[in-house]
Amino acid sequence: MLEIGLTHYLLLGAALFAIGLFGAIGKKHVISILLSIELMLNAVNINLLAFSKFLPLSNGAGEIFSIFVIVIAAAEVAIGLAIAIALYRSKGSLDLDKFNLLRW
Amino acid sequence: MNHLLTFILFTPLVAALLVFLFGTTTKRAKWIAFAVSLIPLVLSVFALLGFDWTNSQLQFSVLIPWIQDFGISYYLGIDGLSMPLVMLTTLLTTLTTLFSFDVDHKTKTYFTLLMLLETGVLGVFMSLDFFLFYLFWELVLIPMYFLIIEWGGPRRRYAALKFFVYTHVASLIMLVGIIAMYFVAGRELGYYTFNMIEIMQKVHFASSFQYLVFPALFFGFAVKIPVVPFHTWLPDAHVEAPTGGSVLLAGVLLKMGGYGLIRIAFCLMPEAAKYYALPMAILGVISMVYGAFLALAQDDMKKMVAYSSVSHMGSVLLGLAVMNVNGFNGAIYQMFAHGLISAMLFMLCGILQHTFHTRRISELGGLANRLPRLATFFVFTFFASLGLPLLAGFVAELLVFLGAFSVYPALTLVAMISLVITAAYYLWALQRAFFGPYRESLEVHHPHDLTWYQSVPLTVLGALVLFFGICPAPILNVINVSSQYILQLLGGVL
Amino acid sequence: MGITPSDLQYFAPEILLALVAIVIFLLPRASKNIPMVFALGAIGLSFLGTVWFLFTGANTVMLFGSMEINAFSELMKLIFLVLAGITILGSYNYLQNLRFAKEYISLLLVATMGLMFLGSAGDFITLFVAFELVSISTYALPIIDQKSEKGKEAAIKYFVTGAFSSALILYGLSLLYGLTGSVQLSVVATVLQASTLQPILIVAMIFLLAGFGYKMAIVPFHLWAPDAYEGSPTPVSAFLAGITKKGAFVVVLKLFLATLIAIKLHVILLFAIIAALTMTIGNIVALVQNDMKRMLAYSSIAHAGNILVGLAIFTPLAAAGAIMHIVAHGLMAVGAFFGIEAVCKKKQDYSLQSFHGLGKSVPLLALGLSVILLSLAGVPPLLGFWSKMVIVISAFEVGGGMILLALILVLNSALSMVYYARLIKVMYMSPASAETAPKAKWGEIVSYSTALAICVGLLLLLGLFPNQLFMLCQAAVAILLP
Amino acid sequence: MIDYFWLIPMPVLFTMILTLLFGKKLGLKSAYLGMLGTIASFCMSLSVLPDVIAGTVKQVEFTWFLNFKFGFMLDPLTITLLLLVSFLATFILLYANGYMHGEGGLMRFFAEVQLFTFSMLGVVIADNILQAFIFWEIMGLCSYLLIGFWFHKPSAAAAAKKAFLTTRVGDVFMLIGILILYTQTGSLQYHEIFAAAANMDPFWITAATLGLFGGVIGKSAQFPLHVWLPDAMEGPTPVSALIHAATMVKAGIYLMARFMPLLVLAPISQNFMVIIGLITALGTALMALTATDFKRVLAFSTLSQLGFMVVALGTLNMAGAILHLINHAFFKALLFLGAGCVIHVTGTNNIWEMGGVWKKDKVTAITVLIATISIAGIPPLSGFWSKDEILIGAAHANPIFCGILLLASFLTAFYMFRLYYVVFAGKPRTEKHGHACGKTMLIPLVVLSFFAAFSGLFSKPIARFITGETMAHGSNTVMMISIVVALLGFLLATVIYGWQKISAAKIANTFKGICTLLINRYYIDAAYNWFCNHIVVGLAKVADFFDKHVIDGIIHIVRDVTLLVSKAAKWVDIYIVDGIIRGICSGFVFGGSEIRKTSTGQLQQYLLLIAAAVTVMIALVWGGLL
Amino acid sequence: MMQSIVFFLLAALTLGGALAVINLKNIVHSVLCLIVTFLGVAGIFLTLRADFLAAVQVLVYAGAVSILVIFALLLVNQGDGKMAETNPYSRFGYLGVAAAMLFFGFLSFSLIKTTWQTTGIAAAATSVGEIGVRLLSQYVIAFELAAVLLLVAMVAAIIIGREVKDHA
Repeated sequence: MLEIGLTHYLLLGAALFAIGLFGAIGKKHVISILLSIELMLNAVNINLLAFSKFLPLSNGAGEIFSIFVIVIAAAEVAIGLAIAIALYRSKGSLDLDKFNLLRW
Repeated sequence: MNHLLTFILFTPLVAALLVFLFGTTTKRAKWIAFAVSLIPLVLSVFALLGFDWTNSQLQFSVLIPWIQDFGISYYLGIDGLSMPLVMLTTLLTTLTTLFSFDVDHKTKTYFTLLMLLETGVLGVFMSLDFFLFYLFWELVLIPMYFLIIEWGGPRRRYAALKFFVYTHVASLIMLVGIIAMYFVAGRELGYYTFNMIEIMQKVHFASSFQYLVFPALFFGFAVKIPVVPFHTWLPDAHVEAPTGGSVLLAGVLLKMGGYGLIRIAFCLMPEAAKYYALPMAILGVISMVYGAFLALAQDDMKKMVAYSSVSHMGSVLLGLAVMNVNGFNGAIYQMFAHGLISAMLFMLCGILQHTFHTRRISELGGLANRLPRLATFFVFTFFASLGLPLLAGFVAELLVFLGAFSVYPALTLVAMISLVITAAYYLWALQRAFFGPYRESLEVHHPHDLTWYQSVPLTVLGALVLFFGICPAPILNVINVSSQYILQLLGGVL
Repeated sequence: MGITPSDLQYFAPEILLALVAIVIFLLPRASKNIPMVFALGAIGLSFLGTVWFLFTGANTVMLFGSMEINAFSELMKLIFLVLAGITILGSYNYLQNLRFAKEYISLLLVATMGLMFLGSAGDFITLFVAFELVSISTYALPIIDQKSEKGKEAAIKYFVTGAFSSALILYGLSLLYGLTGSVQLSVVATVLQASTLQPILIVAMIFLLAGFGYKMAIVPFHLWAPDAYEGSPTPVSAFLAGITKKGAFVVVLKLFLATLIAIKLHVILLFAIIAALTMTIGNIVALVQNDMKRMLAYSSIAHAGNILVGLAIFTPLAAAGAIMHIVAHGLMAVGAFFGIEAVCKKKQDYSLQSFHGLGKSVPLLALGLSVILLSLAGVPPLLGFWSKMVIVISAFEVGGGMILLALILVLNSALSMVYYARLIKVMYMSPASAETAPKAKWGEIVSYSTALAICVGLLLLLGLFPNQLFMLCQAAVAILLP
Repeated sequence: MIDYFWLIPMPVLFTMILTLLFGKKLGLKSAYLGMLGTIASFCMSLSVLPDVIAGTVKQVEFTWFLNFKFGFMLDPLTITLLLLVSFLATFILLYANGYMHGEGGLMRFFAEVQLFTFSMLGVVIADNILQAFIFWEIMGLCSYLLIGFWFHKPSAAAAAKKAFLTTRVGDVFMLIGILILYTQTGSLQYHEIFAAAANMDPFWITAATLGLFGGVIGKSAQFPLHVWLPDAMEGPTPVSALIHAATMVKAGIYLMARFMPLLVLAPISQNFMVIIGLITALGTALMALTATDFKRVLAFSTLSQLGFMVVALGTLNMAGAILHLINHAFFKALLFLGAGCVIHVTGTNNIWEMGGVWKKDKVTAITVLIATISIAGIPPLSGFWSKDEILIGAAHANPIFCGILLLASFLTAFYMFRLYYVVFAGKPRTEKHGHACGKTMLIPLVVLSFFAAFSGLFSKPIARFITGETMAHGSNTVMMISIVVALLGFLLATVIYGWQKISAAKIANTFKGICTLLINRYYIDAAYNWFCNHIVVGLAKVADFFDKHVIDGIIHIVRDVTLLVSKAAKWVDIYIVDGIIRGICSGFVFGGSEIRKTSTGQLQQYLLLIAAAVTVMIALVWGGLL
Repeated sequence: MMQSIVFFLLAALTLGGALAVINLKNIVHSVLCLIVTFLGVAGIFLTLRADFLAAVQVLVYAGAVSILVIFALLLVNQGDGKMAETNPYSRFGYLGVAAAMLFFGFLSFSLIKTTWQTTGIAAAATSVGEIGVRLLSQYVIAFELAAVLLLVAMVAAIIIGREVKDHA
């Protein structure tokens, strides 16, 4: 079996990112989209950490970066969920397809 | 007296503000506008009196740096080229204001716009800084657009839009030319400046550059003049515009084109001007003849007059294109004379519309029996416009032809067809609308002859047309000095 | 190496804002005016401080390059402070009936603080956190009035697109980090210039462009913007269109102009095309809008295109023009949104109908709005004209294809004139029918009008004397593009 | 006085202005006011006459503007015409006082008549071609206004327009001539032009003289621009007298006489003038044969006589031309004024409705008879002398010219006596009644008849005075033939109309075709009408169509395209920007129906667009497109 | 060798979880699978010797965030117990697949094509202390901003999530 190198991690990240991307576009539940975006952020974290560890010059900044990413992701989830709840309260549904009051 | 021009330029702006703020009733708006518009007129008379006829340089100039990083300055000045046009503008605005006393609809706004228009036009004629020039050039568009669209005839939307788009596109293309000059001049000088005079005196543009940029400038100005085939906005705009609007449109706005052509295109790109002289002359002749034919085909009196403007302004282009002193003098004098005469023409058409609610020649007839004063003015003005000697238009036409014949004899002969056609459409219109038996059906409009505020402007203009026909010297002397100077710049082609 | 007190002084304005924001959170709900006074006071003090730093020529780098204080950062802070101040002041009337008034104000303050850090940030991490701070504090704004159905929809659209874009940005930043091994902007720039062009660099650049393009609302990442601006309460629209949007431009100035200079050619081409598309589509779609807020949204999109032209030209002069246009459009957008709100507040009808006969019924309002519209159209001598002119001039200086781009800009300005003039025409020329005559009590729109007046005044002032501003912009650009 | 000779026309101008100011109040008395002016001019002219006879030639110049001057000159030719014009105008005004009785618009009428006179004086006294042209044009204006004096009559309005337009065509040619002269010699002053003529290219001399002659064709109503003159009858009779005798048509002859020094150098122009003159002289005399309107017969005769003068000029016979001009002025003025009286008396214009006027109005009958004999060229009345002079000149140039002129001369005698017999002899043919003529109408007749009778006797001194050389000795042969021809004409008329031995109707029937041709004036008017109405107006319509549909059409297309683009753009934003994604991806996806359902405002579509844009951009960059 | 197996196992876990998140029809199941993915990612972090980050990942994501989401789900799905069809595909499902595949395609392509300045092996673990020191020195501003950010997020969430009292 081959040596696990940087590229493997990066490909894993890319795959995770792509899956998240699909979720964001292909699911219509608001919370589901939130989850997908979390997947994408996780992919970023994998990238950051991989770089941080594999690059000689990296200086470990990637780890710190990813901490911030996690923090921000958490904050976003909080707000996203709050908006979802507010939406559900007024529309009775979280089906994004139905939100087209604003258009053209 | 250093800031005489500044005062002339901004008094109308103040007037606009005054009208806007205090013109609460129709009557007050009218009188404020009229009274304040007298100020620039008086001031410009002062300027004329203080003008040194023998000096070809700019006079009364004011130069204040404004935005130095771009070389923009507040630079005003007049010379023999702009002096007559400034006079014309202040005079016509005052008279138009008086003539428009019958405007009842949104009077306040109407007069505010008129005053704004005056500032814009004066600014164009006085600015010696490209930037300032362009600014005023654009400023002119806006009030005119609103004048047409609000007080205009039935097809005003179409006309206003056409006017706006046409002239706007033209000025944008002109802007491109100006900016190109700005850069090239800046590169040559080592610093950037919008100062026309400085660029004119210090920069020599390469021929290839001139050949490239001149058409852009020409297009910008040609639309304004207007030169066939860029003229179709004019009849529509004229016909739909309110009388005051068309008076100023024909009287002064068209002159901006000719003025710009000389001041900017010719002075800064002399080689290109020479290079393109023949095409310009041809366009001028086409405008003259084609415009005259178009006028002949019209049934709407105002439209006929509008096309006659195309024809007459064509002679301006012809005069400029021949580049000799007679041609230049004639062209510039033609701008002045046409300003006076076309103002009268449009005022008269306005009266017709106002009195009979129609301007169609075929619906009129025998008016001379019923309204002799109106008919007299019509006859006088028509003859002035067709170039009767001892009226202002003749001198201009004669000089243009004298100038043109020595350079392009054959073209001049073609152009002279327009003389006959012009006479034809005016006389034909007179015959159909004013002579013959009175058409009794018109009586339903209860026509009455001229009111005082109609006859005063007409009389003043008529007197001036006569005066400047008999002794053109006061204006022509002023013009001549500048023409000589500009021709010297052009390097004495002839 | 930590931060020293002498360094800390430079952040006094931001710290003040943060503290006041927290204090406002803690105030009792009943007090409506105190938060306003606090906020404006804080902004005023911050403004003074920033002006002090700007004009004393503060120039320092601290925290291993994570933070920079220089002419650029201070100018940006100044701009954001002024704009935010106007917005908060203008929101006074809106807040009268708003349940979460103090939260609204403090969210704006925090967002402003975040924006102020954007100019100073020297590494990806700080830059990104500041950027997210702005986003997160504004996510709640469209929905702040819970009664509005449109507001909720605007919020979800704004939020989801924002979060999605954040992911794109982060992925792009991670790739840049991976390529250079550093998060310092200056280091990244140096390393990239020294190394060969990697394919992934292009991907990173495009991810970043897409991510920030969302915030800048440039085509084709613009679609959320009209929805969000239309759906949000108007003061919020003003803040989003006039201010937060500009934050993205600051980031782009730093990232693309200064940092990604290695792939300058690609950036230029991409920017040029997007700019042309943005201007054209923005203007053309604005042309057919009947809802004025939506029209302004599209007009904002078009203006983003104008700024992008300045970036695409990639010369110091052009960048200065872009910054000028950021200022100009900030003022114009804020003024325009508040102006429209002042007109349409009563009926909540933002269609063209509401403006009929405004010139007669509320002449001063109509006049102010007209000035803003003319400035938007780029009519001299208003500021909107100068910034465009600088950009056009710089395009001519570069020559070549940039002239074409400038031409597109100029033609677009002409095109935009059509719909601005239409509004002006309606205000002055169309008769007001009885039921459409907008008749709000003066007290109900006084703050909107004041904001409008301030914007108009600034536009006129800066329009007549653009020299100072231009010099500031040039000094700022000198930092970015030495 | 001689130093102030340039003031000669001014009294007329002065009284004209007075008339304008006070004419409303003065009414018919304006005529006296006008006469004051013309008499003053006449007296001033007289007072300088001795000096001129003594050989003084004066010239005064002022600067008009820039290098253009206005100036006045006094030489024998000028003084002759000044005297003639002011003299005739005086009597015409006097006559008008009676004739215009009861008409409206008197102020306008008298002011215009005086302006007319003033302009003619101006043309004559000018020392440069430009100034002459200016007054020339103003005469055109006056003729327009006066012919259209009764503008409520459509025919008058039409005639006025026709007169102005037709002469305008000629004026354009004249202007061309002026332009050529100016370009070639750099001056407009007569003496400078003539001085420079020696160095001019013959081509340009020919061109210039032809151009000037073009103006003459218009103003002096030569073929093919003669059409306006017969119609000019629509004006009041004094106006006709003025146009035919004193002003307007005579200006043309004067101008060519003035340009004799140049004409001498242009043989082609001479020939051209002779041909035109001959055509006019003969052609119009023929038309006079069938005319039934009194004044129209006179008009045709004027045309014919003008043809004589032009032939004289063309044969460089200036003395003949000017002598005939003078004589013609007297008898034609007399004829017209007489015609006015007749019309006054009979109340009709149609000669076949007249008859027996001899009995009604003896004074008129006798004076008109004198004029008729004079114009017919029967010695010793004036017409004979000058006509003879012209005939001799023509015979010198080419006997054929002379022959044609003799034919015209025969016809002249014939139709004039025909007219006389029909009108004055016999009995009234209708019941129409006019009213008797007043004294102010008859006095001018008497005075003029005196001149018409005897002015010919002074031919030799006048000719010497004008040309400065003694008249060539007359050819007796030509003289005899001309007398015979005139008498033959008289005889024939007497036979047909006097004794009515031969039925005129029969002749007319025999030459029916020719008659129709003549009555219709060779269809020239019709042809012009057709040309104007169909070709010129047609061209105008074509231009209009071109303007409205082609030029504007292009504009409209541009506009429509712009609008379309803007609509399309909205559509693009809604469908394509969104739809592109749908469109692109439909390649990947089989479920097309999914896409159909899509509407916009969909958040995820926005996300999808972002993703698609990223993909596209990367593809573009990698594809080397960016 | 061992390392490879662990990596691939964890990668499979992560991706499988992720795929399940987006493919399951029941949203509660999706969330549970998300936790699996988070744990997988934490494992990946461990293989990179980023112990601290792995811990944060487990605590913040798998713990806090997931619980938050589940609570939210309970809030929005009160009452009816039908959870089977709660997480459907949107109408852009297929397009999403295509977009995702394209993304993965060009990402993997460029990631592989790029030559990274790699050392070949993962660096040693970073100590928590080191991270802490750097957070509070070089990145102190970001740190403080993040603090404000969390505060703001909290406030914002409260504002948004609050029940509307007056039904006007």
